[in-house]
Amino acid sequence: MQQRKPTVGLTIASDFHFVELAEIVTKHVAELVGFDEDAAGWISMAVREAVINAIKHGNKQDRNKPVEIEFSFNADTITIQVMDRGEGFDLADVPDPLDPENLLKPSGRGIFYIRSFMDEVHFSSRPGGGTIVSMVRRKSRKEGEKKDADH
Amino acid sequence: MQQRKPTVGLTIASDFHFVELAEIVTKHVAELVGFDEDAAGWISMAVREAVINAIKHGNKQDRNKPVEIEFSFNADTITIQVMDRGEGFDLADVPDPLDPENLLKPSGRGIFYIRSFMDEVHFSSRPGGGTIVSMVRRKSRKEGEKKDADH
Amino acid sequence: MLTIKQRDAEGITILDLSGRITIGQGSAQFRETIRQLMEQGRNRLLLNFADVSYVDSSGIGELVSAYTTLNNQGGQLKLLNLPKRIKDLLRITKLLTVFETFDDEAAALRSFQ
Amino acid sequence: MLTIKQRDAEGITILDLSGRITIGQGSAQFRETIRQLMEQGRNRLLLNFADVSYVDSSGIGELVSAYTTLNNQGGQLKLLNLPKRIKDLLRITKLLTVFETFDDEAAALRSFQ
Ligand SMILES: Nc1ncnc2c1ncn2[C@@H]1O[C@H](COP(=O)(O)OP(=O)(O)O)[C@@H](O)[C@H]1O
Ligand SMILES: Nc1ncnc2c1ncn2[C@@H]1O[C@H](COP(=O)(O)OP(=O)(O)O)[C@@H](O)[C@H]1O
Repeated sequence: MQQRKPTVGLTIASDFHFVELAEIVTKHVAELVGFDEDAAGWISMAVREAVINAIKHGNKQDRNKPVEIEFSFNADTITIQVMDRGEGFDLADVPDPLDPENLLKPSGRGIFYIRSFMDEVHFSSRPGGGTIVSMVRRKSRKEGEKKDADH
Repeated sequence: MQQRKPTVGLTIASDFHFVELAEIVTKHVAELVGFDEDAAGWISMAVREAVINAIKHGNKQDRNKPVEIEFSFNADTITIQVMDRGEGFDLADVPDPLDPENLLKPSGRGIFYIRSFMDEVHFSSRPGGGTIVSMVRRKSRKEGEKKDADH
Repeated sequence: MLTIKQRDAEGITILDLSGRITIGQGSAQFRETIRQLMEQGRNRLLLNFADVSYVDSSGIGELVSAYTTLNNQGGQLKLLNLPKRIKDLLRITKLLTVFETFDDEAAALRSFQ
Repeated sequence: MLTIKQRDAEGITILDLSGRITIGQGSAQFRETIRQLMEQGRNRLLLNFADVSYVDSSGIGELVSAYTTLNNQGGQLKLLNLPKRIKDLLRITKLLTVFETFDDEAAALRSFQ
């Protein structure tokens, strides 16, 4: 997919106080590039979860470590990257929250939500250390396509 | 004045579509660090004017040139820097909008507004080219202190 | 910001929630309210979500915690007036099969005991 | 977003403005509306700012332009119901001495002739 270079970037210190800012910025940018309010709401929830993970698991709430969020888009898609300075992790170690034995665990749903709200999600390592969560959502996605898949 | 390093940064492409985003982010951050809604509104208007200038006069609406906005704060102050990649300018060349002969000009009020809404404003050159507008507002400012000065 | 108003209906505690149950203040306040109610022996709870605008995975986690803690102590937790988006969040994580949910307060109250 | 509704009161055109007069869409739309009215020979204008939430330096510039263009052609532009913040913007740039402003529509209309 051809992507323009990022046109909006937001950097925050690793403090949960800034999570809502990331959410507001995402919603605004998504609506600006043509997503409807409902879609923009889901996209901002995905970014919110990724940012919480970056602050909590990645940067371990070290306020001196930034979380960077980059937005780029073309006619049909918005791509958002959330980057931390943590130690990374192995997706294979992440338990499936839909597994009956995990269903009533109080945590472990963030990545699952991110995947549900977005059309493509990639996790990679940041050169120099840290995790990059790269998320794509298409305007052409049929609403409910993914999030109703598990009825 | 002792300032922490920036805790929030916003980068936008030089496109007027993103001016409102800068305004929203500024208002949110100012309220987050303890300014009341009214003060946050004035601060966001100052940043708005600085960002418009950075896009228009600095980067000349070249979408490939970023405008960077950095927020830092301590107990009493918020400091906001707006940086462009333009050619800079000489403050001495900027006409006084209160001069009777300029009063009915359609433009030329941006910098004056920035100075009115903030407690300290400095213009400097960015290493590598461009302008840095550095603006400070104090929580301890008496409301109306500056903006009513010209009754 | 989360606001929680408490009502009593024939021994069942109804919590009218309003605002956001999200990481930080909202989740913490929700958790603390449930803890206090359980301390008072109030373990039949109906949570009214009509005015809840936003729940994130942290808030969903608090809901699940409250549910299991209450269940383990012979109590009950049921949900009223779930907005569509929050219902979606529960559905995709298969929690809609776990929680009893209602759109009618009277019916919800009758369902206890 | 700026919305402009037009009313007519004994030959005076009242524009009920609602939203933001800021760089980009708001300023452009304001300018275009004034241009069209002048083309139609409607040059006695009362601008109702009651529902204007925001004006930036670009919007103030459009106001000044409209004022001078109308004045030059024998017209009049007056302002009604300025919110405090917008009044402040005009005051600190000494424009409050230039514009005639009113808080009462009837009084504003009577002032034209
Ligand atoms: N940015 C990150 N850096 C390091 N580890 C992460 C990151 N994001 C997620 N993880 C790991 O993946 C696990 C699952 O994350 P998630 O599904 O969001 O649930 P939760 O955050 O509630 O545990 C986390 O517990 C953590 O171990
Ligand atoms: N970031 C900037 N880069 C270059 N020139 C600038 C910048 N900001 C302001 N200027 C110069 O200062 C002048 C006055 O700016 P301002 O008071 O905001 O009014 P206006 O933008 O309406 O002209 C501008 O016309 C421009 O020449």
